[in-house]
Amino acid sequence: MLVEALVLSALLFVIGTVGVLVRRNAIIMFLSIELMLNAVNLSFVAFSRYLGIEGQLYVFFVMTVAAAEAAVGLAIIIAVFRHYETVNVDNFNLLKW
Amino acid sequence: MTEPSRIAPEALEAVAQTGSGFNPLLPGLILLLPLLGFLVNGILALIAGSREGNVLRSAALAEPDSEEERVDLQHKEDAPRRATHTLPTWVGPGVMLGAFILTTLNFLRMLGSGLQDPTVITYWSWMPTGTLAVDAAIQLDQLSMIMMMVITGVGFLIHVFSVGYMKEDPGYPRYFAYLNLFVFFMLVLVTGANFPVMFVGWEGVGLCSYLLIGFWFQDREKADAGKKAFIVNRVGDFGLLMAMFILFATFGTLNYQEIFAAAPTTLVYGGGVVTAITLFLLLGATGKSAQIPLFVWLPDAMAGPTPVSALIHAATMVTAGVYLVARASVLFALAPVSAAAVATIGALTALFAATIALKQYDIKKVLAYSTISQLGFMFMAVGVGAYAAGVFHLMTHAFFKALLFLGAGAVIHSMHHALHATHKDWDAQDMRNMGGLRRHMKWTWVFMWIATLAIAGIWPFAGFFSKDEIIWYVGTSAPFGPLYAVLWGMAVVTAALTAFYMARMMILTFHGPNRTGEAEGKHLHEAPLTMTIPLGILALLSIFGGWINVPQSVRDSFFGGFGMLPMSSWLDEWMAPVTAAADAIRLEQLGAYAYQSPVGGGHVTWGFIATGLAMAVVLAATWYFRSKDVPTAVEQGAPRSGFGKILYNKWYVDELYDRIIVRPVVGISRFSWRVVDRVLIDGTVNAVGAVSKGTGWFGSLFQTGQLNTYAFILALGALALLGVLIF
Amino acid sequence: MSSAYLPVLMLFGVSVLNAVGMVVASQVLNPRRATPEKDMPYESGMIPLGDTRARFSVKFYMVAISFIIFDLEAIFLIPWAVEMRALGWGGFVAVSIFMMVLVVGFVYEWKKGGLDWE
Amino acid sequence: MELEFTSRVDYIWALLPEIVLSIGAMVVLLVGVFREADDDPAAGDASPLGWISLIALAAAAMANGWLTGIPVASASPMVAVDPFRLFANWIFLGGAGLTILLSFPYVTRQRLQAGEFYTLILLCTVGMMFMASARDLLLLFLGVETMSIAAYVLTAFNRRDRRSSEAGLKYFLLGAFSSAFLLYGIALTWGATGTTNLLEIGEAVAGGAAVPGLIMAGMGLLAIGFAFKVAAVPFHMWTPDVYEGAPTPSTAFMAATVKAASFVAFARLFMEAFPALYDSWSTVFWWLAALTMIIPNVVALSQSNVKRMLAYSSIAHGGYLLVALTAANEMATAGLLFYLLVYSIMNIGALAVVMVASGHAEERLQIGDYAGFGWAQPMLGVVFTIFLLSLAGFPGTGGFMAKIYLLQGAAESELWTLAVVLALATVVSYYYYLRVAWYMWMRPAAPDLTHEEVWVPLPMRMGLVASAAILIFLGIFPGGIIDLARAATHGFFLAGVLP
Repeated sequence: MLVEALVLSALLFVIGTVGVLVRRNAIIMFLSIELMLNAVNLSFVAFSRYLGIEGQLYVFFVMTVAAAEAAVGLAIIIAVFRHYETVNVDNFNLLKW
Repeated sequence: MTEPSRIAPEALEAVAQTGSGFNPLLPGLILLLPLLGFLVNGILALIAGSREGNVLRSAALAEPDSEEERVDLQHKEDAPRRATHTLPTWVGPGVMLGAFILTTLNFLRMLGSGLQDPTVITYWSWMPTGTLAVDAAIQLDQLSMIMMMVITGVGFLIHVFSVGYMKEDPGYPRYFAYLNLFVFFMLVLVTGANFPVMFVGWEGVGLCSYLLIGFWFQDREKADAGKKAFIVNRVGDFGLLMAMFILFATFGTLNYQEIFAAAPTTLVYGGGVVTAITLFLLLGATGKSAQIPLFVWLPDAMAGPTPVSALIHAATMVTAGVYLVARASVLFALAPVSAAAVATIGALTALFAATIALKQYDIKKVLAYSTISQLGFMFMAVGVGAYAAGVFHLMTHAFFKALLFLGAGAVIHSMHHALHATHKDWDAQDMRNMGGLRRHMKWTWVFMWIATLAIAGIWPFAGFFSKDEIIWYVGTSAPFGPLYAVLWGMAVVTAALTAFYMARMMILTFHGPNRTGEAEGKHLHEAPLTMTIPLGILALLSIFGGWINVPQSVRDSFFGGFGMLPMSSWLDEWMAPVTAAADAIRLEQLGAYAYQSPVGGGHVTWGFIATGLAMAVVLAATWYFRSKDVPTAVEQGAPRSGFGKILYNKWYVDELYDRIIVRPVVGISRFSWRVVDRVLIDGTVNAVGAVSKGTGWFGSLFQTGQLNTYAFILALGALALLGVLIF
Repeated sequence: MSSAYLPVLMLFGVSVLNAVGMVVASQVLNPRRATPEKDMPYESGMIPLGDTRARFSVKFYMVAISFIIFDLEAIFLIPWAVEMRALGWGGFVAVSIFMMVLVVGFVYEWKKGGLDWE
Repeated sequence: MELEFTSRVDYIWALLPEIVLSIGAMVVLLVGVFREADDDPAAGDASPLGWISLIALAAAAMANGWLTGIPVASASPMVAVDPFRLFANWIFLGGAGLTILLSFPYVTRQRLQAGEFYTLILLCTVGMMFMASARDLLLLFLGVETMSIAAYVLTAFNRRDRRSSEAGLKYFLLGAFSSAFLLYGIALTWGATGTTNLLEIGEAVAGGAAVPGLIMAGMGLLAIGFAFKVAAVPFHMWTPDVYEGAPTPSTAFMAATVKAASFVAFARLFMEAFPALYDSWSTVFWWLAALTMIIPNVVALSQSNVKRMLAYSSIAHGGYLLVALTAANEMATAGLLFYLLVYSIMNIGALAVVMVASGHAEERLQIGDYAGFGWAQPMLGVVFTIFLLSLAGFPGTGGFMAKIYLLQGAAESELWTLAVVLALATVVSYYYYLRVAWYMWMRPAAPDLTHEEVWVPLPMRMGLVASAAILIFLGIFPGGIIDLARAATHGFFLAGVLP
């Protein structure tokens, strides 16, 4: 079971990574990051079956952190949207070189 | 790793007292005085600078295009003298005088004590922990004492000269602040008891040089000259850093005493390590002392005020490389290849710079190339193991070259006033516009001729003794006999060329008809006393300075007044404790070869030949140039063809450097800027230039947009990192 | 299967019956008079026609952001509530501190006007 | 008293600096929002809140000082109470204090919300202190996230400025992206060893109890996460944009202390948990260090925007610090701490001058805008020159000493090539640092530049002069501090299997 869960977790992580790499919408990119975090959560839970309950505790903390990140991320995206009227990251190129 | 000595300063001084009888008198104060002067003048400069910000701004709009116009601009403004302009007059030269007096007292004490081992005075533990323990310590020995005498003595005279020369400049306090700071760092350089302390001074003098070259920063070209000096010196500094690094890796310490004591047993004679160390040291030395390949900055450094050229770019800072080789004489003695490289570079530079000097028309450029050439002589000397001879020439050169530069400064000063009086748009530094100045500037003319005879090597002037000693040693050195024969030949040719171009300079400047113009000629005048008195003192030194190191055989001959001189080879004996270790190594390794002249003849014979040759050349040049009708700069312009053109353009070295160094570096910078940032951000394939279509396709992968590109690079990096770790 | 889950099973059964019963009852009892509104698909009162990229007021986002944060406190409160007695006073103090910090955040949001709709 | 960690109360004492600072942060937040709500006419002035923040920092510093004298009977499983952490705390507290002290005029001028701004700086500092103390992967993660989330907001803080928002978004998305790697690394390391305590991980790894593939992957992912936080090439792509776009006080704070905290945690993590795998990770670090020294230094040469140039410079400094991590011996780690201290001071100082010189809307950031600045503002000119010289590593400044210690650390681990690259990179970096000084003193000001109008209040003046004086002092008398740093790293390698 552990191996399957870990493989699934790794696949989800890679899907999230690819999502960050190929998507242009800031919110979708952020969702992909959340997917990565939750993939890790899956690993934690899978390991906790063998290593003890603290794995589930870690998941709680990760969820809290993810929520805080989500709040801050949404706020920043709103702030950017007010300036650019878009959340397509291709347009955010004021800072370069 | 050796544990450093942790002796308290008091204890060390006590050792110094009982051990050798040399009791230094407030040596720290010698360093502190110029620093104090810097602080006072620096504050005054800031006050003046912020007050005159508007003046500077309006001056910038006027865009003066020569140093004299700049000086003159201030004449017109004729601002009332304020404390910021009167105080530096006393503070600047004052601290130098104090430092000079203290140095002299210490010098006399050392003279009387018969000091053998260097006196190290530790102030505090600078880098106290770890395997590298470095103290903030100064080392007083014969070498550093001679250097200090030159720096404070000549430095004081140049400070006094500067009072007259720079008085009208709005940057007057700033000028003295920089100059004092320079002296402080130069003293740190020569007194440091270990490489890091020396490096502090090394970097510091570079910084001051850079500040002073760009002193008239309103002028773009002059500001850029400072930049050039800066960049070239970076290369040299890197060499020095590397040398220090290998030294530390080898010895576990960077203190002179410990390294030089351990070197003969730790290092293999002629081995790779010591050769690498010394070659890196040599790279550092060539940077600071303007030798091939790093000499290009010095002629451009003439953009600074002329007294600065005299102090920094002739008398003191540029000799740091010579000092470094002499200081590390033990290491160079252990590395015959590096020593030969030092001598070869010196000889090549000497000859090369002398040829360029032949065809220059700018009076300061002639002196700049002459300086490079003379530094080449010093390199030859320390390269062949004649450390005392190198230091001897360093000292006499400081006298007569400072005199020449200051004299040139007086000439330029006068020329400029004359040209300005009639608003003539001519170059005040071009010798073709001068001629016949001896009628207007009698004292300057006399003093400069003395310096010219000295540098040409004519008996009984200082240069005769120091230069001919070097030529003698080069001709008799070992172990690569034929090489030294060639170097010796180059040295003799260079000496003749020196006599020639110096005579040419003097004739063009002071003799023949005046080419400045009718109206202008009336305004030519002698410099004020604050400027001529230092010239006079330097002239005396240029005459008598050479008499301190006359070999016994010469002393007994005609050249020494048949034994009338009070001492023989005084400097050699004085320097003996410093060079003893290196001499011992050379004697042990090269005993069979050392000092066998390949050309025969003794000191006296060669003295006759050399002075005869120099006099012949001077006379020939005088005759040649006096009879020649010299066109003015406007009539002639730059030489258009032939060898003269190559010489006039300094062998095209600047252009060469631009092609092979500056452009590629700029190119690399631009390349990485584009590739690392732009291509990966915008993915503009074309930006890279001629890349194949395959790369283009690959590049287009990056063409997606920035944030994703960043994430992409991040992910690639992550893959690479994991790949390295796991596989 | 343990008998401990019997109540759950019963609850499940009752729920299913209730749901099915309601649907059936409404089918049987309801008079059928079709109107255009009634024929529209149900979307919580929103008109399901038009551009799907309709913009919402940024105020919704503000509420969502606040919600995420204060919602998450439950994740730490529930385990404590379940094991409250076992954790004792130490647990109580810890949770109180946690709540205090949240209260500071809440006061800030209130004062800042984050709870005002207009 | 002694800390035994038998009762939970001991954790309160062990975390006293963090707790004090957290309370201080909340007080600042509430005071700020109430002042705003009262429509206080003086609400625009940032300094009262700034002073409260400074008091909070001082209180935390006192707690830190008190903790220094407390003996620890038995090591805690989660919170390290060792000199390494306490020394690092001084850097964070000092950096935060300096940033706040120097930011008054900026915050007031840009009409930033002072309460939130200072609260975020304080909370960010709390996160850093947790990072320095964390001996447990989960606590480490929480510290990193506390710091990072506050840093995202600090970057995007100026809502009126497009660049700030854009930088915030970039930082946030990439930062969260890298956090995922870090977290995955934590999960795999835990999975491989069955523990999240750094020392126990170290023992498991050394004893061969760890699952080989998993531990390598976990360690690699952890390295990626931290490489991003310390902006090591090629994980540095965000840095120039973020540092350029962020409000300058945030840039100063992030470039100095956030980086310092990341390095401190990085060092503790790899030296306590993975000393047995030194051979593996040192290769990776070697390359990271080399690339991070070369690329940004070359790119910085062509920068004309001073703020962006300083961003590249901060990446390059990260490269020097990575040399210390690669060397991983006591001298190098002491050098790391010393370097971080010096670096924080000089970087915050330099950016503070940029902050006042940049004009109302940060419009004067080009190097040409600094022409004549020194003569118009002598005090700022002199201290800026000292900061630049120190950044370049000019002898006689703290920056030089710091580099010497790093070189020494590299030499002890016989990393000759890296040492040479470091020296070469330093030599190159002189050019772009001194170019600014060059413009400042050696270019006449353009007629339309009005540097005279720069407003520098007294606390800021004092802060800048004191910073410059400290740098010179550390360049001439570094003895006391480096001894402290060495004491802080002595006995730090509890796993004891380092080369």
